Amino acid sequence: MKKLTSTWAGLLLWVLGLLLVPLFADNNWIFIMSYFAIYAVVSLSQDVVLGRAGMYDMGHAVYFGIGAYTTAILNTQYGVPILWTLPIAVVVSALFGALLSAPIVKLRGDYLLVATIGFNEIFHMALVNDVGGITGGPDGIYGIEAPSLFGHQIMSQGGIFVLNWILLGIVLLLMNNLENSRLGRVFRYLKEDELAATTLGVNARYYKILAFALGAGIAGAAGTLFTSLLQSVSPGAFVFTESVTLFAIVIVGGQASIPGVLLGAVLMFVVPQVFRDLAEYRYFVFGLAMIVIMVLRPQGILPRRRRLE
Amino acid sequence: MFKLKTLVAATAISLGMSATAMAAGTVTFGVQAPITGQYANEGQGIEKAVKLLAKQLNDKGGLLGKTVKVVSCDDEGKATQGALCARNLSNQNVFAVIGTYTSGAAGAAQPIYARANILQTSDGTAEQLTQHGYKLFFRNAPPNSAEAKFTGEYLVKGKHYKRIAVLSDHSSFSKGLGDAVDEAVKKEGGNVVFRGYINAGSQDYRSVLTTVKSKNPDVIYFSGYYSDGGLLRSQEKDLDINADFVGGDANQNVKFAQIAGQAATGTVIVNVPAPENLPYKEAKDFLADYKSMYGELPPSIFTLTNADGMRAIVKAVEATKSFDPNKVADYLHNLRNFPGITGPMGFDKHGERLGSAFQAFEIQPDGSYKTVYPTH
Amino acid sequence: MEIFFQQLANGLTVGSIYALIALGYTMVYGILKLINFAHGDLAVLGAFIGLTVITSLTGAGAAPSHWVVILAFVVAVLVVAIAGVLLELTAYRPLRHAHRLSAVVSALGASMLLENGIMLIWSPQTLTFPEGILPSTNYVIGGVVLNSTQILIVAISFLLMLALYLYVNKTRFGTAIRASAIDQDAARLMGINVNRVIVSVFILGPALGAIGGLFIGIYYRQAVFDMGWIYGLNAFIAAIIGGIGNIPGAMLGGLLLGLFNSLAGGYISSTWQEAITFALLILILLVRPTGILGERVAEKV
Amino acid sequence: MNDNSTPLLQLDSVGINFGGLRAVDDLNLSIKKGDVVGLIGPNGAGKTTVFNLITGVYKPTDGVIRWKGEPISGLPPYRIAQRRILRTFQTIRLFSGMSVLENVLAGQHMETHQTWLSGLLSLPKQRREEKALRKSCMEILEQLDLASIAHEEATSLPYGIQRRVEMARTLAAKPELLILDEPAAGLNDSESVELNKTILGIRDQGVTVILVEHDMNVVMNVTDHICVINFGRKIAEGGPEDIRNNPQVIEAYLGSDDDDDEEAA
Repeated sequence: MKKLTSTWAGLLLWVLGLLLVPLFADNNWIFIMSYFAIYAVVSLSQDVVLGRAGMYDMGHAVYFGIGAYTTAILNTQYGVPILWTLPIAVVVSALFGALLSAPIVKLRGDYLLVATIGFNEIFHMALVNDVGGITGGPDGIYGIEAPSLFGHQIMSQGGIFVLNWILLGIVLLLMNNLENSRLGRVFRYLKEDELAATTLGVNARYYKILAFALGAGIAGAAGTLFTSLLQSVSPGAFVFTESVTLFAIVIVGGQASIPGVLLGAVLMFVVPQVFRDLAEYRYFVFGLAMIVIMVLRPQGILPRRRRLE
Repeated sequence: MFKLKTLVAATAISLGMSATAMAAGTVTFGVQAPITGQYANEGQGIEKAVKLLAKQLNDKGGLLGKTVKVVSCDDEGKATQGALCARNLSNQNVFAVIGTYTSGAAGAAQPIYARANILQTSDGTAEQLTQHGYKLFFRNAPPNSAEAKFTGEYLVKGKHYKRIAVLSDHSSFSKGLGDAVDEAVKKEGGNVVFRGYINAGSQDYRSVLTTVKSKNPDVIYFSGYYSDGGLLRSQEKDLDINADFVGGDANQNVKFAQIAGQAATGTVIVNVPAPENLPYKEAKDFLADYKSMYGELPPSIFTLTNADGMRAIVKAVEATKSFDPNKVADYLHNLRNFPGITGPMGFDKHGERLGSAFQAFEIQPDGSYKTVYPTH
Repeated sequence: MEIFFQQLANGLTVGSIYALIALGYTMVYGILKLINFAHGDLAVLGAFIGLTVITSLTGAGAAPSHWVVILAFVVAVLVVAIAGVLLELTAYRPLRHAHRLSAVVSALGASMLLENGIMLIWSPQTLTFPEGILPSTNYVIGGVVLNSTQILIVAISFLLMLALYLYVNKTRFGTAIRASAIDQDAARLMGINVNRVIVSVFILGPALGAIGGLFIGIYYRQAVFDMGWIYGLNAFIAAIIGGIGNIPGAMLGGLLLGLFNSLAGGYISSTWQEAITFALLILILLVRPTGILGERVAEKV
Repeated sequence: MNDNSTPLLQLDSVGINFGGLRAVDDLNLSIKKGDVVGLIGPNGAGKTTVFNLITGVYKPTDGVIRWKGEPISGLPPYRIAQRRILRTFQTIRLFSGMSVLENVLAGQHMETHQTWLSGLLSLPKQRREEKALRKSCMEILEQLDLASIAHEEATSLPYGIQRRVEMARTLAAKPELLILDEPAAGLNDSESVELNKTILGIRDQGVTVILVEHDMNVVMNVTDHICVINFGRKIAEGGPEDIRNNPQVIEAYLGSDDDDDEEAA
């Protein structure tokens, strides 16, 4: 019964946000909430790999970036409408997630973490060096269209907000389903005790790669929306420090805890947008907050509530 | 639960915010500039210049009777941050945006300002900025192509260099300028013995310079930014490379000489004249005001070209007696010989600045510039 | 061939700086199994402190005297060592028995805090070091240009590393450090005060890091608040190449990385240099995760 | 196909080196279907290593392990589990933070057919399967008298119960060969007696069992066949009575004072 109420409460909040924000908030707030939805999705996708499957992925911005660049390149070079690029971005990111993780999932703990940092750096270099002449170098790609639906361009910030919020809703639903499926359970088995899981017939390598692919695919979808929100992409949005932020969101918020991860995203991405004037202090304060929170609440601010079925 | 709280807070704050933004009797100018990061020096210069101009306007009773307000957004010189700034400033209902310094950040912001019907003036020199047909965009510095033509002539005809090495970073501005110079040199019949790239901000350029050295050039031309240019020059000397060093416009910043140290002396920079070398009355007045307000001189000419961008917009508002961006833009497209700080100026129908002459100037031991080309 | 030796000389200088910084990573990892992400920023803090001492005691434009330079190093080492110990006491010790990810995030937070603290205290801009802190004369030997600053940096780094090696291997306290790295619990049973050992590691590592950071500032003649993570990352890679937890390994790893970097930059691509370094890192992790000299301590799973 | 002449599991001169140490050497072992086999020996003799070799946690350096005549040595653990060779651990390895039921669900991994996509989309068929899985898990828990604590956190239960939960999890995977690593360790006398019954009950369902155990009470009462190893080598083999009287075995137990703890992995 309890499970049902919390799901409904989440749904209710989501609907409220969807309806009320465009009605009552000004453009700046609509923009911030759109921006939040995107980073909430990326954070949830980071959580799939880190919080649920227990793999120390500190290069998650790569997959976010691959999605964003896929959309930008398809739209500017081949004129593919933004929303059509969404499934392609998901598939391309997921493929990269699988390909890049395949050789490294056997690495444990810190070694995996360092390897993923390496991927992030190589990815960033590739973008900056304008690899294949398609990424636009340090300035990235700009002049990207607004998304259109049924031939009607979604120009207004309210429209983009609704679009982003719908993706967030879908991802929240997927996360909820994940909890109640074999896939989600296997991730937890692998996280808690890989050896015990494999002796029960779990193909650890397959599921670890799947976790990366799933996380990457979801991040790729967020990448598409990021591109359409800002109508530009550049390497600076997908650097290693972004991955660090995503990593911190999951650990500070609470691993495998949807409210925790969303709260983390609010702290790291919404708060700085609100207090732009204090921008220079923000990372200093974040750094301090990360230490203090970890010392006081090593499990995160809103740790996963044990729902034992 | 927290989501609800955020929502309530969001609604509450946003109601408060929109009230202030809509305050009557003010006109808001936005500054989009790299206030932190690698090019912070330039960004802070632009912000200071705009605040100075706003103060001067307000002291005289405002613009068409409205108080001039300035809001700034730091784009860190990065494209994505530029787009974020564009969203942020548009949402604060700015009338015009001054800046930004890097072409990438300017380009990423362009479509967003265009959609929001906001005037934009930037010193970004990448060619494509004026090629998208954005009616409200005005470039306040000359484009790469003009600079490259002058540079090619200077290197081949003026200095008779026989072996030229061209270095760039990968930004659209630097790569574009480097490619254009490469082409201009060849057009003049010169010989490019090396064309290479650096990673902006990576500090150690000895590897690439060692490779350059093996090509035995008599000049190294660098089309990137001052922060890398100064280091390149200093490391060139550490490696005993005897080639001259010529830098593109983005090397003209007081920091260049500080970074290069003693090696700065003799370096040549190609740009429109440096602030202290401007002969115009407007320039002398503005520099004096800037110095009395901030206790220092502007970091580079781009502080002044952006100030000119803003002055031209102000002039157009006063002339048309209107805050209609389209009317202002129409006026600006026909503007000729407006007495700018950086010389008489105007804009063509693409928003390209008219009227600026390039010079090559050499850094002197005291850090000042001496014009060495054209010689007359 | 001249070009090759020139690249070697360039690489050796950077490599010895990497090695100095790598020692801090490897010592902390050896005992705590924690990547001290803040270590690169501690090194940068050293550079800023040193610069402040030099500029405040020397008139603008003038070359600082020997005494000022020595004082700059001493003050930088002291301040950074104190910062290192504070970091251990406040950010790491309370998490000694928590899940290791909590400590990782605390370390990342510490890195952010330090980096932005430096920005707030000094400047978000790149600061320039004056010339002539170390003598700078070019010597040309068989076509290879060696700068006296380079020579000094390499020589001092080697001496410091040798001193550390002897300290860890030949003294009683050094033995305690090695014992704690192998098995903390056993070391405790043998009467070793492991907490004291850990504090000492947070003095030694940051102290060497501060010298490395100051070398970076002197060599490139500039320092910027956010350069800690890239130098830190490179130093960390050096530690992994040598075998994390292994002190001579970190020294070797630093030198090899510097040489590799320089040759990759010169012969493969100057703009892909860093990417090639990271590709090498991933390759090493896959093929020989224990590094060249092997890990002294088994990874706790 | 699988008549009584082919052993179910056969170890053919199996050996493994760790660095310079020869942990298991030239071990031959043949297990018939339906037997309960005891593997005993002093601490550090290499018993758990043998289990790790059979279940694929370690790959043998030499020799071959055959399952129904087919070589399985060198396969990854999950492929061996798929042949219904399942094990428990000396140090109980339950998934922490999960309920008893969720732990037993893990045992049904191979019995589950839903794809990852159907799970993410929560398709009706997947939801039906989830329901059915829970039902069959509850049945297993009832058999082992654990139904009342199905929703408790597994790792916070008393030690003896954790052993039973781990056993339930393993049984949920439908073993043909069940490998028990010191199932009686940490149990009190009445729990031990209960364990004997459980093991014999499992055998009666046609499951073959190998166990490592120090509790001779358990070993002598449930096993049909015993293999004694020391220093990685087999020193004796036979029925419980033969072993009890074998001087070499007595020597091995008395002569070794080595309390080198074996790790499960």
